[in-house]
Amino acid sequence: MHEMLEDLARGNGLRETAPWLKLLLGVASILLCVSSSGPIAPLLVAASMSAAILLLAKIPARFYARLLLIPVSFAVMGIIVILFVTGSGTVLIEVPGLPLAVTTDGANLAILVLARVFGGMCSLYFIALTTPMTEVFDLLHRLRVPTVLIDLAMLTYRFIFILIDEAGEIYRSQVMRLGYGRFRESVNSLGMLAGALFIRTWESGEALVMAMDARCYDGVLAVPEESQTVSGLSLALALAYLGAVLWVSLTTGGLRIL
Amino acid sequence: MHIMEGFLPSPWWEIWFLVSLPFIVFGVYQLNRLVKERRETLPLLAVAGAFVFVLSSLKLPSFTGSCSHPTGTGLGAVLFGPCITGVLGLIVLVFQAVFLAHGGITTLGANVFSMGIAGPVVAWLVYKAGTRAGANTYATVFAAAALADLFTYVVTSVQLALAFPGTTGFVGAFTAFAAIFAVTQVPLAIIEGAIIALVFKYIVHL
Amino acid sequence: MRTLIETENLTYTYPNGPAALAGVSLRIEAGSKTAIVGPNGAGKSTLLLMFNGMLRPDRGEIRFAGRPIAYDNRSLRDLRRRVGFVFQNPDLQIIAPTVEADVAFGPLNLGLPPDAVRKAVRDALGYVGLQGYERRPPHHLSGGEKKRVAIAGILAMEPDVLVFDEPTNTLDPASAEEVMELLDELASSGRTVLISTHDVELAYRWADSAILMERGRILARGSPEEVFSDPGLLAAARLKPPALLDLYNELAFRGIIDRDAPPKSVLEFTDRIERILHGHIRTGERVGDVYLCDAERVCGDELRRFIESGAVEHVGAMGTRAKEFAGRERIYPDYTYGVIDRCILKALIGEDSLIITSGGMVEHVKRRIAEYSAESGQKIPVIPVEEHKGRHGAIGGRISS
Amino acid sequence: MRTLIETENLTYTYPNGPAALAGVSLRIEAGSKTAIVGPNGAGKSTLLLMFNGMLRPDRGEIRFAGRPIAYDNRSLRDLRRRVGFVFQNPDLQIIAPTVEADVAFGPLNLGLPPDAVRKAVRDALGYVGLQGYERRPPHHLSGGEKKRVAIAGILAMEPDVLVFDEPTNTLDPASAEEVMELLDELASSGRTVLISTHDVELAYRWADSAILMERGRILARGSPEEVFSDPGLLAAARLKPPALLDLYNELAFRGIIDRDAPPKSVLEFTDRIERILHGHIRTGERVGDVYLCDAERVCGDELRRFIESGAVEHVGAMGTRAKEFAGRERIYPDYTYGVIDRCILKALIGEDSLIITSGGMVEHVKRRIAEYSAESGQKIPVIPVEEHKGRHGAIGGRISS
Repeated sequence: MHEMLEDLARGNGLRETAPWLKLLLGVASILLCVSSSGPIAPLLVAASMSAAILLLAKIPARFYARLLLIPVSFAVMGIIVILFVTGSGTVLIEVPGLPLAVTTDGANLAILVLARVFGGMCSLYFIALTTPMTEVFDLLHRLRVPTVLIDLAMLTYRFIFILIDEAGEIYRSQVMRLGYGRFRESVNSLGMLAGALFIRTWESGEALVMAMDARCYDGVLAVPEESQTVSGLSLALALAYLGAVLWVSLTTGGLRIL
Repeated sequence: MHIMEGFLPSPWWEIWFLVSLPFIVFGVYQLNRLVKERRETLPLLAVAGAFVFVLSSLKLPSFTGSCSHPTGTGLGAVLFGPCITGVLGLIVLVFQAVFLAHGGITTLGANVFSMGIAGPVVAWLVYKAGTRAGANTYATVFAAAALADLFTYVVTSVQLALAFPGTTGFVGAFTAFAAIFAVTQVPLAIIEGAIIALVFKYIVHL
Repeated sequence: MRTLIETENLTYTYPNGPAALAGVSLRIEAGSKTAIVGPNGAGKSTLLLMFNGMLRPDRGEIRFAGRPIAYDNRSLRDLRRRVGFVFQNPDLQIIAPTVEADVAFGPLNLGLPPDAVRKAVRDALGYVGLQGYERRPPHHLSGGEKKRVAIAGILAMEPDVLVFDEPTNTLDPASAEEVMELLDELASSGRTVLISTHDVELAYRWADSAILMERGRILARGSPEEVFSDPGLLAAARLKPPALLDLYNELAFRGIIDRDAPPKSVLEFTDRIERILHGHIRTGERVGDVYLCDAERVCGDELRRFIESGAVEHVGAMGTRAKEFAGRERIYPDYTYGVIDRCILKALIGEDSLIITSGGMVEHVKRRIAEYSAESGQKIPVIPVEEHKGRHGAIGGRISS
Repeated sequence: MRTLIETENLTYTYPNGPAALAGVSLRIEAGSKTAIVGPNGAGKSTLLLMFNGMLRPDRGEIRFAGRPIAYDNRSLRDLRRRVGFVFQNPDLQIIAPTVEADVAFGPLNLGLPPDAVRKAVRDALGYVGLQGYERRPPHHLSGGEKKRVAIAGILAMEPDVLVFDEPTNTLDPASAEEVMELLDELASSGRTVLISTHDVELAYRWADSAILMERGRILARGSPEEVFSDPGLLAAARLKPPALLDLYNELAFRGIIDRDAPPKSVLEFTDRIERILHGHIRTGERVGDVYLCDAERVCGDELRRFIESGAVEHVGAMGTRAKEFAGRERIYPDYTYGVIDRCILKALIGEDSLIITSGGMVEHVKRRIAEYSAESGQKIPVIPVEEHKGRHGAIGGRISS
């Protein structure tokens, strides 16, 4: 039912690059986007991250294009509010009959926020599409995140994939029996699905407790090991890139489009 | 209702991280203790987390939104207490961000607070109040789920209004955000309440 | 026969996976029993999911009853009502909290009025032999019972075509035989039945048409004898030949047996070997009798007395209703599958047996035994057991034939 | 043989269910291959779960290596390390997000140092033929691969006893054969292996000791030939006799074949029938050769050239390592199970074949063929294929035997 970014990350072109470098690059880009006071730096991040995703990680362009549509509905609604509540500056558009107007300040803020969202989401996609979650567990372990948190996350990870398959199968079997037809039936079908899934979850939990016991569980879960070596060149390139974005951000911070 | 990556500017995203942090730290502490006492808690919590994830990634009929967490985690709040549930919410939100591109990393603090902490607490309170008052179980469950959803959406609107007060000030901005997101979030809350009540009926039936 | 489903050059690729179907063209005849056979991952399930529009091919066309499948909501609903699909794992198909509610799911979604829904549920549960299970939670049923609930849920929508994905997987032999017998009954009532399986033995015995698949392609199609006789083909599909066919092939390689039509059953095989050795089928001093009764026309008590009197040495029950009848009347059959063959085998060694069955299958038994008698030259008497009201001990009054 | 596990009058009832075990007493010998056979719901899994203390009997006693099982935490951990349990559904046994982390689960919890854990993981994955799978997440594996991960996870703890609940359920024939072959390798390395199954065919071929269960009781135990030869017993357990045994029984009823030891394989059966017809095993003009090579001692390129030259008509690969070798070297074996028998069958009709295997199984092949030659009076030449460094085209230099 859902395409998981995780599945694409398994076969991406940057799979062998050390996860911490990819995370450093992604998270630092996000931070640069959110802290930039002008829209140029976030747009630069969006462009370079998209290029890395398409050219280096070799993610299919059509799939990536569809991903970019996911945040649109939230972004549009949020931006509309920002446009209308920010009232200072020259009036650009007025809504006839209502006390609503778009001003230059509002438009500039909206453009800035859109650019940040765009840059931030592209950076998030970069992380999601190049770094499988299993590699992140190892990094969290090295960063001394509490073990119990990592253990819980790893077990949850494993069962997400089991339950999502089961949910998909139940959904399919309902559709074949003409569930989800009209609105009322849809709610009813979904309620049944969630109920059945809850029972399956409960049983899975009991089976998991048993499986762990049978394998002598004594409170330890192994963390997948990952190679963490990075060539000096790639580290230097990453830092140079981040430095360049920072420079752009600082020099174009005061720039306003309108 | 997930706030997406890049939407919250400084210092607001940092502030929401700081607000959520004590709950999460205390949750991890509680979790640690609980797991040491009863080892089987960990696998049970894990499948509960997976359930919340899967439930929240199902598309609801007729609307482009998705089932949010407060109700799923509300159930967790009844079983494990609100702080541990916050930890579960954190994990699920991280997975949602990187698997499904719902939410983000800098907005994680704000999302954890609205969906992992505030919503579940309301669900928990309504459920407790309802059972104590001897109200109809399904009605109570419906109310708990729907109100938790609504409260999450109210908290999110507050978060957005604080970040973008504009020239109208907080109250005006809050009204604007709350009004525009009401289009999707209010029906969603009602449908979700109904579904969770159905699930409850289903489970009781067995 | 009329072609019901036809596909032309179907291809399909799952998102970021290898090709699941790589050009599949086939025809399914109305009223046929077709088995799609191949190892896991051959593309069987993907193909089946296209027959009711759950998956849409990347390229190629599917025609149902001569018309290309349309993918608008209305057409899909109509198609799905006509092509019922039974999943491999009944746990993920039965979702309602009671058996009754689950079977009613389809009819309710069809928008039938309450009375019609109740009737559909009652009929479907009766068909699969699960009356009295209405209020039970599916959770506590055995694997075989769950499977039958899943089948009832589909039957309640009265489809023309029934598609079964791995119908016997994880079932134990007795439950598997029951399910296969149910499939036989469904087919004999005129429905088109399609299964996917990796069990060549099962496909060989059951199907009248076989399609061998591997890596998203069709390797062979035709009668099961044709398709499964080629060991090279089966090896290419990473499948195992049925044990009897395997033995037959080796005997043929050694020149012991003629390579013509491979025997399908233990009965045929025994006869073939006996013919090689003695030129004909020998029997003991006498040929045993086969008593035959219709479960719907006989009184359980008298039948039980008849059996307890020792008049027959073996009892077989054929079909869901006959088995249900036997269970109710505390008659314990020795054979619950391959019943006719078993009883012929026993007759040939001079032992008597009783077949309990029902409806149209009574005639089927008579026909089958008559055919065998004609072919083998050994006349096996079939004695109908009927209730003669008013006369005592009427059952089993020996009628020479 | 030494008794390793012994139970005395075990009873067990699940909360609000009928009795799952109703007095089970049995003995499992060290180093044996035991199959517990029965329909679903017979109590097989319940019984197995008692062997490693996952369930505690209501009444009765279980002794492991002569000592009654203790149920304190420490003893249970020790028992579970020694008695490895492979669940029916690998999805519910695999815990961790990657193959490597999952296999490491047992050793880590046993408190082994990191290097020992790494070695245990490497060895176990090597054993089941899954090197290179370390970083994969379990949800991207096929059913057969998941099963092997589950087995590796248990092997990494180096148990003395391996318990498999329905090891081949839901697997397709090729994967099922691979798993059964793995079980054979485990048993031949001295471990005690126990399986539960409803597949009589499988138990008949694989086990050296069979226990027939139904309704929480033991119906029979002994050698598979003894236990499965009684059709009445199998019918009572609602199971199907293996096809070959069924045919054998019918031939015996008709007096065509002597009722002594039933044949276990197609090879034995073919020979039996040929003896009845001709008094001895005939062959064509010549007996075919069986070439035999050790995958660990031969160069893949040369072997591939040897096969491509057409020197042999059939290639078989035996064992996980040999199959892995074949896959790596792009050699496509015709036979991947029952390899020795297949090659003998081919030799008898004058065709040459090559067996690729490894380690101790090389000797096993030689022994088996020598035994067959002695019994049947047909000498089948076994020609070792070895690499002669420096000489070109050395493989396949025909050595008369």
